Amino acid sequence: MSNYFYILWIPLLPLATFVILGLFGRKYLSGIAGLLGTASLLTSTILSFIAAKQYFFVDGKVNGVFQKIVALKYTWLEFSPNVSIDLGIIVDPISVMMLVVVTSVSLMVHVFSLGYMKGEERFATYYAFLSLFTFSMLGLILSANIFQVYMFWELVGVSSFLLISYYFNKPSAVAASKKAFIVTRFADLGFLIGILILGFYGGTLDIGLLIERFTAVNSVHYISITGASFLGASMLTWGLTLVFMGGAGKSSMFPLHIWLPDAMEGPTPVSALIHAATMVVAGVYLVARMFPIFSMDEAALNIVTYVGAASALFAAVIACTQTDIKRVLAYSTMSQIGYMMFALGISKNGGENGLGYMASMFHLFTHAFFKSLLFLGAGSVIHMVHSNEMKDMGGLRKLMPITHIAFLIACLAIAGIPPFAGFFSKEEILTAAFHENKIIFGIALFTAALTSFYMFRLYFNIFWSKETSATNHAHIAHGHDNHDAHNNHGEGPWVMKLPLIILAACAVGVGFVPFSQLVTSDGKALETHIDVIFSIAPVVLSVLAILLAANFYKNQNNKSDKVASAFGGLYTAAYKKFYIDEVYLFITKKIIFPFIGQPIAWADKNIVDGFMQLLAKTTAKISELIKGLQSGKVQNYAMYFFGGIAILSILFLYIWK
Amino acid sequence: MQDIPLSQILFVSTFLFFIGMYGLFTRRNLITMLMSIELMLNSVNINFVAFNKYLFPDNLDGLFFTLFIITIAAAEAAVAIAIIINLYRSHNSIDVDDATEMKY
Amino acid sequence: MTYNILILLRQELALTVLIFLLLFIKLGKDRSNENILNFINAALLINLAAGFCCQETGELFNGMFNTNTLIIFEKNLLNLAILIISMQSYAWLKNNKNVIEFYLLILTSLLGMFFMISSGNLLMFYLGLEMSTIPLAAAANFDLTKRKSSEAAMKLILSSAFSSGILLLGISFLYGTSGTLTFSILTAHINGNPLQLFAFILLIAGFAFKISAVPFHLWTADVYEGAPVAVTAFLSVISKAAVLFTLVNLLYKVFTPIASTWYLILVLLAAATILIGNLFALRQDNFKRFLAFSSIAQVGFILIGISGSSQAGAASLIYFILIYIFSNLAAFGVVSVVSSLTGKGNISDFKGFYKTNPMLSWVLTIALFSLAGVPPTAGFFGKLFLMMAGAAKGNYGIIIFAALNMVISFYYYLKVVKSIFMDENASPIQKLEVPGVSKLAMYICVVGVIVTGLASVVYDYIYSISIGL
Amino acid sequence: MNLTLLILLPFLTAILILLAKGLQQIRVIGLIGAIAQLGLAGWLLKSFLDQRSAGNNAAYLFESNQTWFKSLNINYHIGIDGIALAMILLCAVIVVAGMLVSWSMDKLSKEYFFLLVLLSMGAYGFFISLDLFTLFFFLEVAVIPKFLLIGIWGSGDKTKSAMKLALMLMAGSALVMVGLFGIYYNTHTFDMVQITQQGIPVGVQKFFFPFAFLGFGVFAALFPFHTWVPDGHASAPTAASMFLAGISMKLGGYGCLRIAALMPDAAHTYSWIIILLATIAIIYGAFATMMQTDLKYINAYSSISHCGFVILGIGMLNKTSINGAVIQMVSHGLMTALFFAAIGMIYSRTHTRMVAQLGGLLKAMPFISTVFVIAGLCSLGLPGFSGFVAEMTVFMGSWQNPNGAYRLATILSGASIVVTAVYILRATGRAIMGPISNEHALLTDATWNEKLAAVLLIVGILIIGLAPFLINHLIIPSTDAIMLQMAKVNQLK
Repeated sequence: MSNYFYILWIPLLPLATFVILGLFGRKYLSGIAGLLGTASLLTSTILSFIAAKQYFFVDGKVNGVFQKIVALKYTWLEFSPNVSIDLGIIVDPISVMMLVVVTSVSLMVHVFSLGYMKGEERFATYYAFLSLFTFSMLGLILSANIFQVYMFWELVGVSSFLLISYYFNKPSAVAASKKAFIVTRFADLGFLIGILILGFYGGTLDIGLLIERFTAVNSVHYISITGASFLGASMLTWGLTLVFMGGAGKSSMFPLHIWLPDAMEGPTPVSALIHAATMVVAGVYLVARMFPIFSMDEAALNIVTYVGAASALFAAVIACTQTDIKRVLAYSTMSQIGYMMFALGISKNGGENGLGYMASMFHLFTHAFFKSLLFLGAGSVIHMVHSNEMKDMGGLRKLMPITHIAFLIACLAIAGIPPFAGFFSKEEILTAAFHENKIIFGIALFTAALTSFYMFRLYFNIFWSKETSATNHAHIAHGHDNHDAHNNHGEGPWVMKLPLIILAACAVGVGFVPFSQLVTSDGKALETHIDVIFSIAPVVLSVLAILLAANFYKNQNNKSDKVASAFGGLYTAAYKKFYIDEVYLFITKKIIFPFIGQPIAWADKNIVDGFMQLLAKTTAKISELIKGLQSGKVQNYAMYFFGGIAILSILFLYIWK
Repeated sequence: MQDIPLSQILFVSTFLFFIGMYGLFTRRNLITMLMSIELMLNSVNINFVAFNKYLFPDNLDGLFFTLFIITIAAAEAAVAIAIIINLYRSHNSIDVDDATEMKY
Repeated sequence: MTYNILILLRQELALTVLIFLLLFIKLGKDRSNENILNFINAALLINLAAGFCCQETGELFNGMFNTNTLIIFEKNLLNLAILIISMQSYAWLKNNKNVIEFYLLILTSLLGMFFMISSGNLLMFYLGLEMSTIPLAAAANFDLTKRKSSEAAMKLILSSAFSSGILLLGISFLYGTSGTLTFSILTAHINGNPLQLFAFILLIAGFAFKISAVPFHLWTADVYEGAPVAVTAFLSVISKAAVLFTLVNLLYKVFTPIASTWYLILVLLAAATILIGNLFALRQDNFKRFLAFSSIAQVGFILIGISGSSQAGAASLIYFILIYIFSNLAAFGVVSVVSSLTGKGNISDFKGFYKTNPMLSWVLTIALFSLAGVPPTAGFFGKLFLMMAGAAKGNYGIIIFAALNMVISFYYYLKVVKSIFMDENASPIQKLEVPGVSKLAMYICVVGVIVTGLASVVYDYIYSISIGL
Repeated sequence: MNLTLLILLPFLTAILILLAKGLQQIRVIGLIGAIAQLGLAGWLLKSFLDQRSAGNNAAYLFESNQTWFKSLNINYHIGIDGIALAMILLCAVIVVAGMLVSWSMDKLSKEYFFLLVLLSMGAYGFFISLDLFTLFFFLEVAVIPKFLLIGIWGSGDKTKSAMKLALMLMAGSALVMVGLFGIYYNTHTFDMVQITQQGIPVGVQKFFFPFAFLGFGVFAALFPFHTWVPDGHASAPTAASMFLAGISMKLGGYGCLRIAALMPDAAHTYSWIIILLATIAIIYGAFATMMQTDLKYINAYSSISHCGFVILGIGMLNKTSINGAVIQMVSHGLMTALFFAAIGMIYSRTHTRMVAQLGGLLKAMPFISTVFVIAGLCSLGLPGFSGFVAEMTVFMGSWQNPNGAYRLATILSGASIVVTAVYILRATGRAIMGPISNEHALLTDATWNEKLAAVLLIVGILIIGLAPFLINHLIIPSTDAIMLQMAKVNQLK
């Protein structure tokens, strides 16, 4: 078992970049900030590829099983002798896989941003935040301790907050960032309590130990946690569900998804990195990390499954109706993550039944590439058009050929058309679903069809539809960001094209990675084969969906509107995102603020403080009342004198003899 | 002489005392109030003398005390009257109710 | 025998000599006030110093008069107080043509107090009491032209005459029930029969009147307000202190058999006194009146301390009096300077005082903090030890009550500080030229206020010489 | 190492300030004094750790015990354990920062700095004293400077706030006094060490614990005695608010801890009440904060909520939670001081603290805004900052108590971190981000002294946040000792 200590540098390099840029970037390094960040990240990427090679192909496997290797463990904060936050590095298939994904996507985004964010006033800050995010994400995936996960979880959240609110003078961006942070924070509360529960019964916070203890059916910990129950559900279920709540929040699962579409206010590369490829899959990753424990508890798994499936469908439906291209992509992300979730949910731990797990991870892997590709493509489109709205676009295929091709590939990939990446992973998921749960399978199939429909709706709307030329894009341009200086820059500089090309290549290629050999629930290789007969149905479905989309949107016509009006209420509901936002707004603005906040504030001013004031006032009043004693008449004084004597005498001569 | 019991003398003195007190409480004229106080003091004198004569005839503490009370009462009266005169200068009245500027 | 008299009576004799000197000076050709005042202050200083010189103790006139270390110390305290007062009233007396009469009056009264303190016999006690009271009434009327002054004097003389009447009735009944006036013998005859209890209550009432405990306090405010500041200071510090010393003496030495009774009485009086004193002090604007009520509240705390009826009780009382002399006189000093130079005597006049007179403001503030019992001033220790002594009895009801009342008292003390430092005022009191002597007196007070508390040796000494029940 | 230096140095500084002439001299002396104090504290830390590593495991180090009032058995007994040391360091840091931010205080500057130093002196004395009498003495020493600082240099309805603060704190110390008398007359000593050795009869504990604890609770802004906090902090000048929230509220927490350690049985009996009040304070404070519109009020109310965690940790009475309480005291001290410093800087430039009237300050004053954001993030418990460490420790500790009600309390308090996020982000989003108004666009950024102050505090926050094992290493032995005492006294009954 060789030494993986150098993995430590993979997160540390971005951290260093963040510190340097954060302290001095603004003043001194604003010129070279981008290069600096990119360079450091390039190094991390190379390192992580080395790590991947070493782990998967050199010494990760010991007699046919990929080992969990704890490369580093340092007690950071000790709560009590055996319960402590340990900063550690765990090396196992999924973490290594994630390493590769995160670093490479992040690298692409760094490169892309060199062009996209060029000339921004807070260029250095931007790269500082990017590095911060990359660091936190890497820390998150390398965590060996559940509390460490939580820490980096929060850091990821805050860096996403900072990046979304990058255009801080845009109120909508600020609002979006607030929403994102608060919603995820709310979910994290669940996560925290889940951790507390698991940690209490498990007597440790180390994930490895937790798994060990909770998977051993006759261990004291397992018995105690399953024995204890609350509202009918065992503490294990509670703990896992709450942990999953955290995951759902980050992965924008229904009903905690509302922040994701708004988060698109951030710069597009950021959306590509955070809200498509990496952070949003953290939830999936978390469930996968804890999967052995999840697999011990049917109830929790079911929750995962149904939440995942629901989100997948729900998001797909909405995505069909949105007109802001980034929002469409956001919803598609949500839907794809839903895929991964329920894939995990239906999976079992180990062996053939672990197919779902493997498939989910596989989809996560492929999705990262084509989804970031989609976002970056959208990015360069927006960069050109200065608008997120479909209506401002159309016929761009001539103006930006490379983007066009890349986007097309990505669409095909997500639609699951062979031989593109999405096809393979999706097939695995569908197969797993088919074996485990027919209802889910149905939903999955339908969602797949919807996916290809809305993706190509997007594609045709951008690149085909009405024929327009670059010039009048310049007119419609309303400042998406401070780029109005230079309008007709075509597809932008090569730094923006290069990532598209590379990612497109990945979107084609990564499907052929022998994933099932490498990443499985139990580390053993899993023999899978693409069953052609089985895969006909979904492919045909998506092809049909694509044709439908082409029919609707390839040229300008009003068929789509007809259909929309045919659906009527459903359409508007979907267009309005099923009014979830409104519900949240109602709860916060109409319930929490007026019925909890204001009463408390009022009570504090008038009751609690009022009581103190009352004491003071009463004292003053009493002293006003009794001032008559001091009448100024010496005779009254004498009488009071006598009265005093009388009282004392009565008391001591008659009462207390 | 011996057949007057102590209790009756004490009764007289107490009665005197309360007459004095009553006078002090009710009369508005400062001089009269001063006189009422003298009454009280005198009742005390009677007490002392009576106690001394009836209960402890073998030493004369009571009598002496009486003498001192009388002298001091005189001194007190002197000062008091001086003050009252001065009050009259400033207030043009020796009615106690006119001298109630300071109150509350 | 004569030698003995000279030694044991030395403090009284010193005063007497001084009084006669003053008389002669008065008869002789008139000198400038400055010289007279300087002479008097010097004399008082010597008198104070002499007080400490030798510690002979013993008794005279077969027990009518007796001194011991404690009593000597108490008398020295009073000497100190009168020195400070006379120094502070310099500004006031400088242009007063009857300066010598003033000193004759207050020194006589002080002499009476000395006799009262060391009295071993009810007669002597009564004589001392009256000797100290009657001149004060005259002194209260010292501003002959002021209406308030004469009204104050009238109230003082009448009500004190009344109270001494009551007191005498009590004494007569004590005599009637015990047949003796000598303390040492009296103790044996105290057997708590109703008449005696009644007599005792009358006696206590007489004392309560002098120390102005509720409900026998009503004269205090008016007299304090009307009388000249110096006299007010004298009343509020010296006469109170003297009577308290005597009271403790009586309670702890003579009325031991009915200790349980007088404990209750004291607690009741204390509670009433603190409460009423505070409630009235809240509303006052006239500074002297304010100080009057605050001093009433202080007496309540003192009574709590006495009720502890332990050595610590007596010690804490004397310790507190010492501190009280410093802090209260510092306050009165500032007031007297201000009122004699500007004629202003209301708290509201002190708004923005800090802008013009920082030094006086700090003196006043420190004094008030000490009265309020805020560390590091000595008042903190004084009050705390009084309460501790009271708490020794295990009756925490009164302690809690007093503690809560302390908060009220903080309010009104801080209110003054507030008006000095924080309130804006278009026309504050102008910059004052404080005479050096008064300044010196104030500094003495401030130093005393700071040192007396932190230097534990003071308290330990007092403790060592004081006696418990 | 004579701890009395900790009192003498401020005393000396105060004297020098009184002698100094002109703002320049005064503030320089003040700053030098503060820095010297910080150095002293640092040296103290070093020698403390040396002693410990040398194997000196006495509960209190650097003890010295002089008789003060012999006849009353009152002693000047001083000594520190890890907790006290942590508090002392906190004070030292905050004092330096406070001196720096009040660099340009030109109104009655002599008195101002004098009072600041006096206040810090009281705090140091409080933390080093092992004798309840001296403890109480210094507790009250620290009150009056607050009154004057707020009343004279404050803003808004200053006199009223000052009066309210002084009175409530005095009421608190009055309660403490009663409690102390109770202890004294049942153990015949004020010496905490002796008291812990001989223990206090249970009945006595039951009767006097509430007085002492609630008394200190008033200082620690325990619900419902917290009403002095908002007005006081809001009216106080910047440095004073820093001292107030950073130091003097800690006096309360520390006192509560000591009292709980002295009367363990009563503490166990009443712990549910303590926890109830603490939980209310946390939730209630958080929601009240959400409704505030004035930056200083926001921070003041959030202080109520955060100090609730201190009391909660103490009330849970187990090692971890008490650790958490201590860390929370230090963390909150630094964080809230930083917050007030930032607010003060903003206020001194914009002359308004109303969130609604601010906006987009990040553009005009990036440094100050960054400081503000950092303080905010720390206050909402972001990992890497001290707040996270403290709150998580408290949670872990309180969760160890399997009692359902306590669990509920923990969860509710946990919920407050969401609310915290809400109000912090609202304030930040409105004041720091968003479009900037024209008259604010031209304002200048922080000056050197303000920067220095902010950096100092931030460094403190980061040290705890990034390397919590350091402060744990400092305080855990002491908390162990405390738990041991409590256990021992329990057996003793």
